[in-house]
Amino acid sequence: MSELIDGPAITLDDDWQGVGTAAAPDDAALYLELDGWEGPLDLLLDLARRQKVDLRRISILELVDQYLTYIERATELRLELAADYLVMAAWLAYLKSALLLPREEQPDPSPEELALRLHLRLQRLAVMRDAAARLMGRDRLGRDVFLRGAPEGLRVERKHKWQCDMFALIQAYGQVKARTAPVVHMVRDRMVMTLDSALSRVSSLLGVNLDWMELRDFLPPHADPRLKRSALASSFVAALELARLGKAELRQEETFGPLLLKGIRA
Amino acid sequence: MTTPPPDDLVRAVEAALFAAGEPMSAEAIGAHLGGADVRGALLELARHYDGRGIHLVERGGRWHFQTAPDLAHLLRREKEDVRRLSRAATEVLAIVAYHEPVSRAEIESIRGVQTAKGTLDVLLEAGWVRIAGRREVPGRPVIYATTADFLTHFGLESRRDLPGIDELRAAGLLDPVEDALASAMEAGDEQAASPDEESAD
Amino acid sequence: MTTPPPDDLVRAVEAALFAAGEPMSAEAIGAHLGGADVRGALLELARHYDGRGIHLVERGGRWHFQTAPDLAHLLRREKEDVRRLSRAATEVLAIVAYHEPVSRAEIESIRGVQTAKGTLDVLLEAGWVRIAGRREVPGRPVIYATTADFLTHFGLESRRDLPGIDELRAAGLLDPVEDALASAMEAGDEQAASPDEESAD
Repeated sequence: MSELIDGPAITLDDDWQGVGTAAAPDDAALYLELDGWEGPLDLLLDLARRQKVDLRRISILELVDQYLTYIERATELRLELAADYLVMAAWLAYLKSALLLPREEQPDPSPEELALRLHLRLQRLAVMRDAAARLMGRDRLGRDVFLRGAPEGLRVERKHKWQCDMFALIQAYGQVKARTAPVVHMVRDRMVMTLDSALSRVSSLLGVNLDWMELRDFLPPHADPRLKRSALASSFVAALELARLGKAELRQEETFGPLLLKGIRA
Repeated sequence: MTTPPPDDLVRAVEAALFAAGEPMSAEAIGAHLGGADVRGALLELARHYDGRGIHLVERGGRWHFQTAPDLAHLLRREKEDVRRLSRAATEVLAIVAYHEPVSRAEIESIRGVQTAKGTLDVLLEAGWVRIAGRREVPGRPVIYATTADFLTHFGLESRRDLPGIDELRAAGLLDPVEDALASAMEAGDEQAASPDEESAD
Repeated sequence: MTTPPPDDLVRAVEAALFAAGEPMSAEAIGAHLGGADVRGALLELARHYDGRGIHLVERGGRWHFQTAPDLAHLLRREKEDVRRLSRAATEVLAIVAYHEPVSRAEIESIRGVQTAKGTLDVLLEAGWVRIAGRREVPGRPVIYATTADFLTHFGLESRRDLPGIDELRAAGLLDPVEDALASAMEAGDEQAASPDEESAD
């Protein structure tokens, strides 16, 4: 057993941890070692590296033997082995027997292919393990190289520049007030033309015109539209009044047509 | 344009001060570097950095690197994007201006609409409204008032310059017909209260 | 021993990177300085700092100042703030870096063991590994890749600087076992048919 477990179980990088190899009693040592490997492939790689040859030239048969011996010893010591170690052992035993068979009796896939596959997997794990060690050995920030201890910090202060003008402000306030003011019905002071003023306006205009005139021509030409509506109504009533008094004639060619009127000279 | 490479002590002092979390005295640097006398190195470094974007300065006997003062404006940059205040925010601002100091509940009662939290935040961020304390009534609500920036922005000498209600009416700004139309047009503007809301400009 | 004073853009870039709390891309620096093209300034600065106690370095397209690696022994602190990684995490990190993007199943097939849940989490939390999407194969497994912070931490300008990556790739040692097996079988029955990289110690 000693030739199997003495020496470092794994070439440990400083940053690797997890293998409990401290001075432990013999029986427990093997167990702890197994515990330190991350599965059968890891153990195989370690055994392969102990062949002290280039990983390309390792003997798979020798490797299989070593692994099987190892597992056997563990079983003799009645150490609990994780199932995948035993599965690997069974597979390797099969591989070994296939490799020893005469060529013509070899099953498919060929044991050479199986051995090659194992070999390739070990290689890939090995190069990644080395890569990890090289990566960890680089000049690492915070360990070998340092950033500035107290950077002032670069700040972009995003600021919204809000825009609003006086008109928008007071308009908004006006609208709030108007919207929320108690509803009071108020008759507004409106621009109107009273009947009296319409009467005097229409009669004076009739006095200076001899021809038929349309009622709309009597309206003040530049008045506010609301005043115009009021003036139209008042002037219409005034025209009716003047006709009733026999001071004017009214004519309308069609329904809703222009209303014409002409003064009657006394 | 290459300088002769600095000697190792200068390099070590340079790196030590760079990595230090706080200004260091010459003694502390020296102790850190195994008891060296670093005064000469500090002076050489200060000379080297003179005129560069970084300066090595001594303050109260302790040394540290700092960025050149004339570049300060480049390092703390403000990025402004101009946004038009949403209608809701404008209303709230107007209410604060006319009624200050005023609580949020009072603003809501004047507006007749619930006011999103974001609306007041926008005004606080704009710097036009400030928290003016709390009203000493149950619940001690926060009360808001306008700021000097508000007056400046709107070109007002004082709040008394705001047009009165009569003037607003005379200007037709209290016309309920237009208001009804306007609020119908801008219904949904309430969401525009959040500062993220894009408002056209 | 005085250098001609650097121009204003160089000074500004120097100060900005010096003040920055984290590595910055040339674009980010340029944007911060009002849209300037800072590539030339960065190269000039890197040249200027070459040989000094502080270096300006590019890592994964981002630039930062750091202390010169040869001064590590002087600056190493009692309390390292570098994360100590378990051996499993170290291996997983290397596999992600050399094979990215890579799924968890692919990592496990290289390592020959199941990867404990915490192992990838530690790397994700350190900000060295990120989820790079999903592989469009049945099951759509999540795939992992390294980050710019990974390059920064390990002093790599880009993934091409990963130690030995070119040789490993040329030797087919980054190809899946199935591919390597197929080409080895084609090349002949010899067991050592693949052009292997030195890997035993």
